[in-house]
Amino acid sequence: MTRILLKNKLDECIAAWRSAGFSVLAPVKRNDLSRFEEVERSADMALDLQITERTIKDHFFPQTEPLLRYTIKKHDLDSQEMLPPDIRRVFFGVRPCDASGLAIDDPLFGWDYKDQYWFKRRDNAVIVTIACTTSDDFCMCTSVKLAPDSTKGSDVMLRPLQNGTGWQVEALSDRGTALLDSVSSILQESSETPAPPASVPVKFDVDKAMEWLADPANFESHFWKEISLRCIGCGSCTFLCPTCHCFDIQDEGDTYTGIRRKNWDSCSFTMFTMHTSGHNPRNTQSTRWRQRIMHKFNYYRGKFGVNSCSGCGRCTRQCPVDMGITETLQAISNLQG
Amino acid sequence: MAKIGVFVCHCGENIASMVDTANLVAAISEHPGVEICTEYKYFCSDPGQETVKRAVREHNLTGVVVAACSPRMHEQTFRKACAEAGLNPYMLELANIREQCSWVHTDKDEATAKAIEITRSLVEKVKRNNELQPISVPVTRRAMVIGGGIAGIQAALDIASAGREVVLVEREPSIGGHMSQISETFPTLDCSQCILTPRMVEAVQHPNITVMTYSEVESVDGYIGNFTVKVRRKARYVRMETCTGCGDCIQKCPVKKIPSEFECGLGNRTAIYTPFAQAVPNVPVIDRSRCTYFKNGKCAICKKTCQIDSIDFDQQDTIESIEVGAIVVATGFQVQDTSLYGEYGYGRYKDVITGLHFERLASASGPTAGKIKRPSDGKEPETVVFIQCAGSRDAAKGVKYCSKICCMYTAKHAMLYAHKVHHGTTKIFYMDIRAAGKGYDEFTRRAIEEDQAGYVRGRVSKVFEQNGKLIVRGVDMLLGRPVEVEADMVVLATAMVPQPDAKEFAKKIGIGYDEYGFFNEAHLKLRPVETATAGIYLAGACQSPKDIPDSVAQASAAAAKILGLFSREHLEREPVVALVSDSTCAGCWGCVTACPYNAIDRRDITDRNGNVIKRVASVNPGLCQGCGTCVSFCRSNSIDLAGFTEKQIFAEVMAL
Amino acid sequence: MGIQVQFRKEAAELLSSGAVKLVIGYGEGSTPERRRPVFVRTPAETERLVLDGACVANLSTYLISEGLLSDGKNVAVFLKPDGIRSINILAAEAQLNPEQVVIFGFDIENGEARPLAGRKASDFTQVVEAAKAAGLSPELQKEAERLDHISAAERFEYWKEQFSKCIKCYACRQVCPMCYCRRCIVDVNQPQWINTSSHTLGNFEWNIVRAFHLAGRCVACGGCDRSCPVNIPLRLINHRMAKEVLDAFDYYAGESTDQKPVLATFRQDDPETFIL
Amino acid sequence: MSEPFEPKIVAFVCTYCTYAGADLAGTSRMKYASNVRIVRLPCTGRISPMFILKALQKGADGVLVSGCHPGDCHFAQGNYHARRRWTVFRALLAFTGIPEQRIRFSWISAAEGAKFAELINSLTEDIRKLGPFEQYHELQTVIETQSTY
Repeated sequence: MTRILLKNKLDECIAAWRSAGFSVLAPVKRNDLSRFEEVERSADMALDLQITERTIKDHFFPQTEPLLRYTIKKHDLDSQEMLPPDIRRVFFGVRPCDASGLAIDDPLFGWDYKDQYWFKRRDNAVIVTIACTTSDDFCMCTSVKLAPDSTKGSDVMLRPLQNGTGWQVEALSDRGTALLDSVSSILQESSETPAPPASVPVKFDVDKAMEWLADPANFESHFWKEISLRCIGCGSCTFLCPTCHCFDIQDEGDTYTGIRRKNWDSCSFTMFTMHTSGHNPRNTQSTRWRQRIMHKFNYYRGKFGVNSCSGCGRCTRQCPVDMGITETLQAISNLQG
Repeated sequence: MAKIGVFVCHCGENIASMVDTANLVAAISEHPGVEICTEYKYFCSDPGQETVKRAVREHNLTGVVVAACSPRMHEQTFRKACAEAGLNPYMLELANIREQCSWVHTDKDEATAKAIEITRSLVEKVKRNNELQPISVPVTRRAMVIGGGIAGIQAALDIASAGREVVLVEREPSIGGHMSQISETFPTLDCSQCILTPRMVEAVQHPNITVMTYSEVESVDGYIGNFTVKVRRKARYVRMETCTGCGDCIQKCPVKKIPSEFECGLGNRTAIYTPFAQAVPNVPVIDRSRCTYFKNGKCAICKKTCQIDSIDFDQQDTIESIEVGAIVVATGFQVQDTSLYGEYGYGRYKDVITGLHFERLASASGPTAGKIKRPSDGKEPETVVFIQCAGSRDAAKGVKYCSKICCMYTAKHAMLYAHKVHHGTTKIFYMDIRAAGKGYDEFTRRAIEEDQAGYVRGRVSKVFEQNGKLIVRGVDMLLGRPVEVEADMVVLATAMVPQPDAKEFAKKIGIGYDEYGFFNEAHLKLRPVETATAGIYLAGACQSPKDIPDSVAQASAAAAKILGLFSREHLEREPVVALVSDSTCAGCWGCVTACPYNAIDRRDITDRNGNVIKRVASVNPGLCQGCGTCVSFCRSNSIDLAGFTEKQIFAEVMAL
Repeated sequence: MGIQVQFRKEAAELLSSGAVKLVIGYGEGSTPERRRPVFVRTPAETERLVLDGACVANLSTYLISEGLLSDGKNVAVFLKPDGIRSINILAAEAQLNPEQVVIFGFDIENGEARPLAGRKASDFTQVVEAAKAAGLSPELQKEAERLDHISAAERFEYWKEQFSKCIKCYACRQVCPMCYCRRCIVDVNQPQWINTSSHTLGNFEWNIVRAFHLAGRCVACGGCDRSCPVNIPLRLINHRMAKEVLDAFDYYAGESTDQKPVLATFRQDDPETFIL
Repeated sequence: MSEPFEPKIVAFVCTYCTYAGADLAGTSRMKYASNVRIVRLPCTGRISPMFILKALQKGADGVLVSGCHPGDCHFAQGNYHARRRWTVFRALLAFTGIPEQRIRFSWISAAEGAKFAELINSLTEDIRKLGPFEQYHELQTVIETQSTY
């Protein structure tokens, strides 16, 4: 016997969490875009999506975020930090790959000092993940050694029931346990079995690819030029990636006052490494694409012991020219033989 | 760090009565970067300027804002003061709190608040001003005069007499222009030829004047002080250097029945010809389109006749490139083609002629040797009707403007006719008699009172032929009834219009023109001689209809402007010019297309081995006038305008 | 012979004769429905070329890759009429020499690709003329008019919602053949005319300025619209600009290789009814 | 009764015509509303559409762009180029929902002090009626406030 949450009880659940002070965020399709937004009822959710176009990273590391406000005075400058508010949030219906993405980025934001902008939100969030029972052409979690029912980064795991009426629920952390406890009266005991997780084909041998990437001889390989020929240098793969985390700092304001902001930046952009002198160490798209792959499958692992890819497949799914990590890593693992 | 001094002027009571200057000073003093802010009754006065200068020195100011009147009023004053105190004069801005604030508002609080905002905004601008140096341009002290009519001749003579070289370019075979066609001139009835010819000769003989007749300007490049003009010298087929002007060739030329342009078709010329007997230079040209030799390779009688072998059928057009520092445009006018008035029968009836035809008929050197004979049968006309405003002041069919000279020359024609045909009668249909000018009204009165010019106020609706007479049907507005006059000849006072190629020519040399094609002056009242293009000046009827005295006066004015320009070896220009950022220019050449001054070129950027790695736009600061059109066109934001940079304007807006 | 076979054969001939150094065409993508740009350098590789009704991307954008044409050698490229117009504009704006571009022209009708006769941009004058005569897309016009008919406040809300989605990934810019500036105005930070932050204000400014920069230059290939990962209907705003320059100045982008830019030229009698 | 709304209006004008016209209004002691702040440029050709956007960001409820009448441009053609640019930009703003009444264009010569004064008054009155341009200003307010999550 396990506990289940029936779909027809979901609204009660949302109401309970909301009355307990949580904001509930779930996949929503609105204005021609699917992403996590606050919901008040289950009817607003788009849980049948394979995956939202935008990731939940947006809610922990927003595309643009105020860091501090400054006021210019005659002889000095006043500044006030603008930390995110203490809002407790439930992310309901997260895909395992997105949840894993958060876990992959945690060490990055905490290795030398704890980035409050990230951790204030992380600590106030409960990630309720729904395991995948389907996948699409671009899913590749299994290729990066994750799974459609991976629990990484999740506080609660929901496994869709075979009969489609609801989910088997499992708390994976204290926060998850507390969240489920708060709705224990809504949950039921049941012997219904969960549907099997999706079978996501392994598309490349990540170990082989990592070996090739680790070989300094390949850094200048012609391969990089060929594979990136059609890359147009936009930032859509990085900005839709659940683990990409590069940012830029910008001051925006007028004569009297302004805001210092943290904005997403992308290694795909020419300007990313442009020096003031005009020199650009990564002056071709191939070197920029190489950086992205190396960062994800070599450097990041070197520093934090984990690859910076959770296999969501968005990079390929939404690439304007049909590139992506899958194609590149496939090609690399083939090269390695 | 910026150290800005702000000086708030009371302008007596002009500002202080509506702007709380103490408040303004208090607010501005708190503004970041403001080192000192003081107020005073008259900063433009000597002690006021001294205060500014002292503050600049004592506080090592990096910028100055004077909150006072319009920069159009005192920008130069305070620039000079800054310069004298050792601050680059372009590190100054004027906050206009008088014309655009205290004088136009009625609420002191509102006006003060506005004055504070205006001043702050300019403090932010001045923080980003750059030290600029006036652009120094060497001046080629040689002028070109385009057009060899009376205006051009006058301008050339004035400049030449002051010791500067002049190139006088005329597209016809002779200089002289329309004035040489005129019989007598109003209001003195001087013989036009008699007063003009000596000037023509003086011009051609002047050591400082190079006359290039039968030549046309092909292109003008460059800018004030440094123009390069390409002139096409059309092949004359007669060697200028050797021809003595004996005229034997003209006598012998077998092609004799070509209607003479100079005689308005009332007389004939030959294929090798000078336009008129007093032509300067007195060297004929061969009209290639009419010459038998050029048509079929035979004849060459002129060549055989010429005793000094001055005929050269192999001559080609040549292009000469001439460097000049200033240009006078004196290209004159044309007479409007009056066939647009079908009802007047011009072109249909031989005896309906234009005023210019009449000049030729009345001219002693004309086809009738000064006898008034009508074109159809050579008889002396006994009744002549003159129709004024045959084209002018007629928005529907002709031109909207008044051609200015027609009232006068019509009165003159009536007088000349009366003097020559004592028993003749004249009728002049007119709308108004416009006779403003020295001796002008007296002149028209004389025509009426002494020479019995018959003025009829009213318009002519139709001219038609009946029983060998021209019937002029019109209305006498003063009597309020229709009139019909039997005439032997009808003279139309046709409109003065721009040369047919005026617009094209204006584009070629880069000056503006109005809806008709008259060239635009820089300012109708205050800069009537200059064009918007520095270094190019106007004289005569190419700007607007003018009589001879006005043309001559303007020509002398243009000459004076040029002599002023030539009084210096170098020119100083405002350094408000555009500058391209080589590293970001995408080379789309949109700026090149947009620039009204052709001031932008393409420039190659090469690596150290001389290989071209990039082509970018490049602004010629001598040509650039600083409008900034290119700056706002540039998509990559690769052009900026000194004095009004992107940073300055951004700061100005962000301070509001 | 089908168009794909024909183009493969011709591409192989061009490559083997050395007439072109590279053929830019379409190949199979990561799913059966997808086509992706491919770069073919040898006759053997031409087997990778695919041409069918799914080949919609405007490949002219690759011709402005830095250094691609600087050796003076020719490059062949598969182009629809919109792409051919892009070539005209790029040539008019001195970004490439049209003599270096060998065009495999095709159009898609009823989901099928069919060849267009010609090899050089100038060979397709009639194709472009026909496109102009056919007018701007009536579908887009219908969509855009929907917005014309609501109030300004509602329109503002509509675009605010749309632009709020923008993440400033610049896919619209990167995929666009007209966005060839090596440094885009949005990357100018002295001064920062356009807020680079992807908040709605910054997004508004960015999208407006980009649309303005495309006025009289956009050929409605739809690349930006398709590429936008957050599905902003950029086609509408670009269409509105194309319509404006056509209506006001009788200007149709990409008519010829020597067309002057609409905003760098003027006529004295340009309309100005809105000026007080 | 609340205070009547006083709009903020930013004007971008050329120095040769409209700025001189504004000066003339001053020397003629004409009276007009104090809501306009003038930014002086050499020519309308220099006025980039981005100026307008920044003025809106800075809280302008209306923007005026003004220069020399066609044919009168000190720089011969600057205003013709500007006119094309405005035609296009205006259409763009209208399409994105920025009311046409808030962004106005005019030709005011150096001799038209009266026209300047009248235009400022009527413009101010029009925009007073429209009210503050809250929709746009809200975009700025939002970015000045703390993140909501």
